Amino acid sequence: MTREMNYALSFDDEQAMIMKSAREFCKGKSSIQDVRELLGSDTGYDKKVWKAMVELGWPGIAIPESFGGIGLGIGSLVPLAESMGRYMLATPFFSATLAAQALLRGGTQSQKEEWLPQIADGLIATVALLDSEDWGADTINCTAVDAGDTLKLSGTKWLVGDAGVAELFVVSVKYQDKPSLVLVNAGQFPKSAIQRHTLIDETKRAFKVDFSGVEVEKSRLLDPALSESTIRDLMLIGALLTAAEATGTAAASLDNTVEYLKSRKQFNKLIGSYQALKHPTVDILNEMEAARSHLYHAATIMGDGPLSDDMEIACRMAKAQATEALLFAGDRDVQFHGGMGFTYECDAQLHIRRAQWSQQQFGDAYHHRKRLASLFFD
Amino acid sequence: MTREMNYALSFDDEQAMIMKSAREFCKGKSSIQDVRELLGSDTGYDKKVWKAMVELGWPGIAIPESFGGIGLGIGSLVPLAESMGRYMLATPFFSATLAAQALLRGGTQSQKEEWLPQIADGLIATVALLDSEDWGADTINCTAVDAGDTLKLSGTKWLVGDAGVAELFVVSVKYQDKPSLVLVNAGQFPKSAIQRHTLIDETKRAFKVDFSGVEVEKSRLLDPALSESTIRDLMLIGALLTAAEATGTAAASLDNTVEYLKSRKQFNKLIGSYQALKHPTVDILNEMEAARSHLYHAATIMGDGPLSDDMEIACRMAKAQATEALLFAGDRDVQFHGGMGFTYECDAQLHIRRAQWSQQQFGDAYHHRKRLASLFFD
Amino acid sequence: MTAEKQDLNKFRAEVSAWMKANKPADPGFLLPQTFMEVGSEEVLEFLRDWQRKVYDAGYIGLTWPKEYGGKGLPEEYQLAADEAMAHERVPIMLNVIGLGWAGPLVLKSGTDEEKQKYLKRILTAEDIWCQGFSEPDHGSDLGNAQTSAVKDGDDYVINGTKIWTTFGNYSKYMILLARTNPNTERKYDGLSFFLAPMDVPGVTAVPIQKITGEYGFTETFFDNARIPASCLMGEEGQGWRVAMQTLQFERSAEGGQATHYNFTPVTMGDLLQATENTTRDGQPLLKDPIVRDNLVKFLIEEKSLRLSATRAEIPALCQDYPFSLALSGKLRATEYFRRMRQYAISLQGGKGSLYVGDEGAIEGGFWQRAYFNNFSATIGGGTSQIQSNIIGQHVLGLPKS
Amino acid sequence: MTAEKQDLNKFRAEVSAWMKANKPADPGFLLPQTFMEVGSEEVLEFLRDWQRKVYDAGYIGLTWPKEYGGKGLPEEYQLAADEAMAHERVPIMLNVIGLGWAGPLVLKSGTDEEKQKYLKRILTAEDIWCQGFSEPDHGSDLGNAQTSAVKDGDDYVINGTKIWTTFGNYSKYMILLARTNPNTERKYDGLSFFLAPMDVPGVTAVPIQKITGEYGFTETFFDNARIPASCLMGEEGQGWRVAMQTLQFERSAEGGQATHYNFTPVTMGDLLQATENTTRDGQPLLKDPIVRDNLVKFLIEEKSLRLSATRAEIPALCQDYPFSLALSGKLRATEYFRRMRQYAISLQGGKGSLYVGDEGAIEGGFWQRAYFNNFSATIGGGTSQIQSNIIGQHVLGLPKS
Repeated sequence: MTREMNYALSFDDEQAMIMKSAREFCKGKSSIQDVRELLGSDTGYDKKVWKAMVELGWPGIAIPESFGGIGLGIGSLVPLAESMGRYMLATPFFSATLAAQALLRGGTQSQKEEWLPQIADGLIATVALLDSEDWGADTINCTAVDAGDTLKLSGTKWLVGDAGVAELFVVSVKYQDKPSLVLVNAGQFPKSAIQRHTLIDETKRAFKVDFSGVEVEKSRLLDPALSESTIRDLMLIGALLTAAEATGTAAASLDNTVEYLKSRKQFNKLIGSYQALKHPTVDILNEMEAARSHLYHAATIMGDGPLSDDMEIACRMAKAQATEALLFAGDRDVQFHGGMGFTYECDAQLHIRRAQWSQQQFGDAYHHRKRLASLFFD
Repeated sequence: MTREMNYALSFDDEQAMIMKSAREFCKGKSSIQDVRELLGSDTGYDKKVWKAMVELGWPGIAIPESFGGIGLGIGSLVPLAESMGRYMLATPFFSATLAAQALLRGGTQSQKEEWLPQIADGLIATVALLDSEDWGADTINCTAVDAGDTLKLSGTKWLVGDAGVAELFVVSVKYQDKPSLVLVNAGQFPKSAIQRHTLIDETKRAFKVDFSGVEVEKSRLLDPALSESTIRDLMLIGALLTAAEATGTAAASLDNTVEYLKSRKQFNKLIGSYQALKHPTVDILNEMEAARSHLYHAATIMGDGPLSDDMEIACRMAKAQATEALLFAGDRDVQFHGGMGFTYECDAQLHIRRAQWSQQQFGDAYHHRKRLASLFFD
Repeated sequence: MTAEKQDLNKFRAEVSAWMKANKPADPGFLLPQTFMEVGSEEVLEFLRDWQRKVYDAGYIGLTWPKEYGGKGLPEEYQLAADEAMAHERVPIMLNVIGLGWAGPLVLKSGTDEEKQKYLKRILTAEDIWCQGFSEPDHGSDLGNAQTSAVKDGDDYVINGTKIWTTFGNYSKYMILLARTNPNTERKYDGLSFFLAPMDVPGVTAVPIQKITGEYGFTETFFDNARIPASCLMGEEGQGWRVAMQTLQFERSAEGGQATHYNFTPVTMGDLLQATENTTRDGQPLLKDPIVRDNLVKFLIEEKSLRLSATRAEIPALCQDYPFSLALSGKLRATEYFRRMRQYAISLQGGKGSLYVGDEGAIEGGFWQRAYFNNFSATIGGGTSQIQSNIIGQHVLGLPKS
Repeated sequence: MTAEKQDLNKFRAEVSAWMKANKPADPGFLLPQTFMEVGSEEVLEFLRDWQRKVYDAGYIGLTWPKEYGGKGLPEEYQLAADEAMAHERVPIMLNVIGLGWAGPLVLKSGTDEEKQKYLKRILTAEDIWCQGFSEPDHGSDLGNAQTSAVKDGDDYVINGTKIWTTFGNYSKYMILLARTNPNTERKYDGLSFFLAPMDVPGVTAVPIQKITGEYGFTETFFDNARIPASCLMGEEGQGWRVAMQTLQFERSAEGGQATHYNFTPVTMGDLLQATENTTRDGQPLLKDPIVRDNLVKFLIEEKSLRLSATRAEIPALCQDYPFSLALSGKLRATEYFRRMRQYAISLQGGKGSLYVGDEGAIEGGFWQRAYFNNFSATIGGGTSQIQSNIIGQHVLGLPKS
């Protein structure tokens, strides 16, 4: 291994401000009661909260100023996502952000000009990347074929976030034998093409979307020269945002556990005094902190251009560490609550379910370690 | 996986008797003081103890009666090896036993008749199988070539047990492009061809042996038709015996830890009352017990013929489980003794060193799991 | 082979054949793996019918005396029938507390009248039984139960709350641990044990929603509920001893259970089958070296659990730590299942985030539900952490924590 | 780049160049990775010479005042020099207790006379220092130290036993925690702190053989040893506070150390290099998927340790649990090293069973020795188990165990 590891980690006042306001916003808008009220709802989010978020400019925080955003780059998304995870605040933020990144990194100039300002203004967009359960499959099953002046799509995408409310879809397809991205409007397919998944994480909304038969103009193709790298970068950015959100939820889970350990007595002792509970809880803290360090490193080095090896390493390590930390935290959160933990009423269920969700978004820990191994050893 | 797992585990009175007498013998002959006294010795064992063992017939316990042994089969070796591990009793028993199994499984009738009774009577024999650090390499670097009426050997073997005192060596070589086994007498090479290894486990004796230039008669070749399977079976039996010994040492290590946890006070409490020490110690117990269950299952099903798939599975699982258990036990034995554990004087050092030794004999846990995966999934 | 063994094998084959022929068709819902997963009347009635059918065929309650609905056969026959059921993976026997706890207890310590009254209706699942030991504030500390039972004429008046009552809302009877004397020196000495009817005024069972989203337990409130004094089992103040005896039945340390078939075993074989069509990095999952290695680790562990159960019955092989295998069985098995099920989900890729009810979920979300439900096993009946304490103290002789 | 930063970079480059040019040749024995591994006079003298040489070149003690042998530079310079030494992997600075504990303490709280007397000779390694806190019966419970110091005229008379004294047999001075008052209400209030000479009658240092088979510590016996009363640091009864202050230096929570370069970092890079020529199943080790996965896990962990150390210095990124990173650093790093070194051995195949002294051992048995020696880190200075208690209590606010 001759590769020099990048250990950059820094933080400026602007970032500190974002972190602080993100935390306050999410805390204020997303109490656990709020979270629970939304579980059974159709869209999974509160429109007023989303509107408030749009007013703060968050959907455009990583969109350059020239396209109507704030231009603070991907690094600014990490504290936002972490706070959302911390308070389990659900909105179409992740979906819209990934769609914006797809356009920013892979779109043509006119596509950027058309869509990025709209997304910055609160247009709900999303990405449709997955063809099967296998995040590691490098083939794309959905296809686009020439049909006169238009492209005709076919195939079904899995786990398309917020498809029920999205107005714009960025869809990966195989076109002329190459991975490509194409823009589809919600109006271009019937509602019946969208089928809501029953997810283990009830705070999330994702859908199976059948794009078969959709016809779009060729101008809706993103820049063919950039599509392959854009898809790769989207997967990494998705992994990073999932990692940030998962780390926030790991902290929420930790707090939930600690609270119980400090107040519940058994055999006349506070249960937090038992090392069998205390020490694993410390381990959770430490794993969560390790995830945060990876995250802030990634936030430090990420930029708007194609991702470098160092950035790829940072995203993958953050994802591997964060989702493992949350899996551990959620599992112990349930166990350490004893009988209470086994109830739907206990918030541990929110955390353990989120853990299963986060684990599987944009590739699980092992998926990323396998790719890291290639970067380091091949 | 369509394979039906074999769960046979039984035990008869004869085995109970062997287990009981093995335990008593080893306990009586190998106090921890005895073990420590032998650490710095040349041969690593006490000739009187070996003689007593020979008188009990142990070197021949798995040799059929027709060849001068007791004929109780490999199953009887498991409780012996476990007790030896429990009391860290060192003798050339393992070396001689493996050599006997090599002859029994792969020798010609006349070789069996010549050597097995001698081994049963206490002749020290050993096997020389390893060409490099890699237990998984399936090539053999040592060679035998025809030189008129004789065979001329070349190459060096690693980790040849008790080579310093062995009178007979069963050596794996490549002959006519096939894996073969050949018998070499101690007198056939100069003492300088033997070089004692400095081992991490100071109770053990193993040597590098350079067989280059040794000439033996062709009659010293074991049955060519059986050599390949004999080598495979020897590796499995070696793994099983190592597993049995390691399990015994895991129990010794556990006892050593428990003893300390019951007597040492810190902050005015017996340290065994702290769950941070108590629960991992319980885990050690449980891992050790799991190893024992695998061992006795293997002892139940092993026979004198070529090893079946079930037997292979049993040997590999026992080795994987036992050496992992001991690695864990030895490591915690040191840690839980605190400062004491860091001294040479504390017996934890004997256990952690044995753990490193056992791990690497006849393939580590991962080596065996990899082969189990092939048996189950390919 | 002995004649007895031949008989047994024949019997086992007969049960297997019957089960194969009579196994119910897919009911359209995920079958409970344990009795704690019966969350709706629909599931309850399905399993009640099935238990009745198996009883009528003569395959549960085999060791119970004929006069109480059993067959008076040796334990081996019930074990053989249970094995056959497990092998055919038929739905579980529903009335677990009755079959495995209350029934054996009545059989061992009850009056003839009690035996007549209760036993057969347990076997037929006409009377469902539940258990009232745990209380909200003393989950792991049963001896500290505070639900009170005050003698008043021919009745006891019960006040208090029990929790984790499986079938609380479906049961005719509860085996109830309650405090008849709040002033004893040792808290244990104030407890008494009742075979309490549930259909009296003042008993309310409120279903608890589980982590899975489903139901399966109740919180059971006693508000001046009057039960006949004759419901007392043993003497006042002996409740702890009777309860411990009952727990012995649960731990299978003592015979007398009308069946042991109260959960569907989930094996590595099931896992391998479930993930057969899953791909990773575009390849079948079972080609992935790390998946293979992890699966082998689980196979080694699963095998050791089976082997250890066998070994626990051979005293000569348990000399060092005589109670080690018996006391560690629950801890080892439930923690193994937790890790194995968690790992099973991790193998599913994107499908792992789908849940019961999604058409794309692997085996209908079986593994997700199995993982969540397994916490009832690592928590209930003494958490894994408490199991470790018990083993540390009683097997290794380590001081109390 | 600021001018200051340019200066620093230039300085770092200068140190690196000097280290490259002056790094000693292979002495023919395994170099100590930590100061606890100096087991013979030969090794001691080798390292003493080396420290002297580095001091003469002007690369340790940079922050100490010029009048006491330092250079009066800002902390950043010492950190740059330390970084350069680590980068060039030169032998460690020997006199760790002097450079990192006693020196900073004297500098912060000592009289001018004490500074004159002690500081420069610490830098030159003329006077080796050791530490006497732990006692045989109170390994983790420093506050309970029983070694007594009784004032007698102008002396204190010391009786008792200290253990784990690194350099006990080579030291001129010991920083000593002893009990001047056995009757205080809080055990801590009876302790006092001394800069005790070791070359007085009644002091015996007996080398302790380590688990590695080598030496590196002593058990130090005080039998009516008389030390001048002027050795007292601070007031009688303030010993605990002074000792805690001193531990702060060890934990790097406070500056003032003459160098932090007191151990050779063992990195994943070293491991990968060491196993480069090892084969598994006839293939290079690094082609094995499971080895790769495990190594990546360690790389992720190693990177997180480095990143967390940086993050600990940025308060805005440590708001949730302000002391978390600072208090967990030792636990995380030492446990990581233990597991990583243990794993390194497991990768060696048959060679893993060879030890220091065997010509076939990988890197002369470096990893075996490194694993064993690492227990001094997971045990010394508060075991990992105690570290977890501290974090649980002080970071998470969990109740005491």
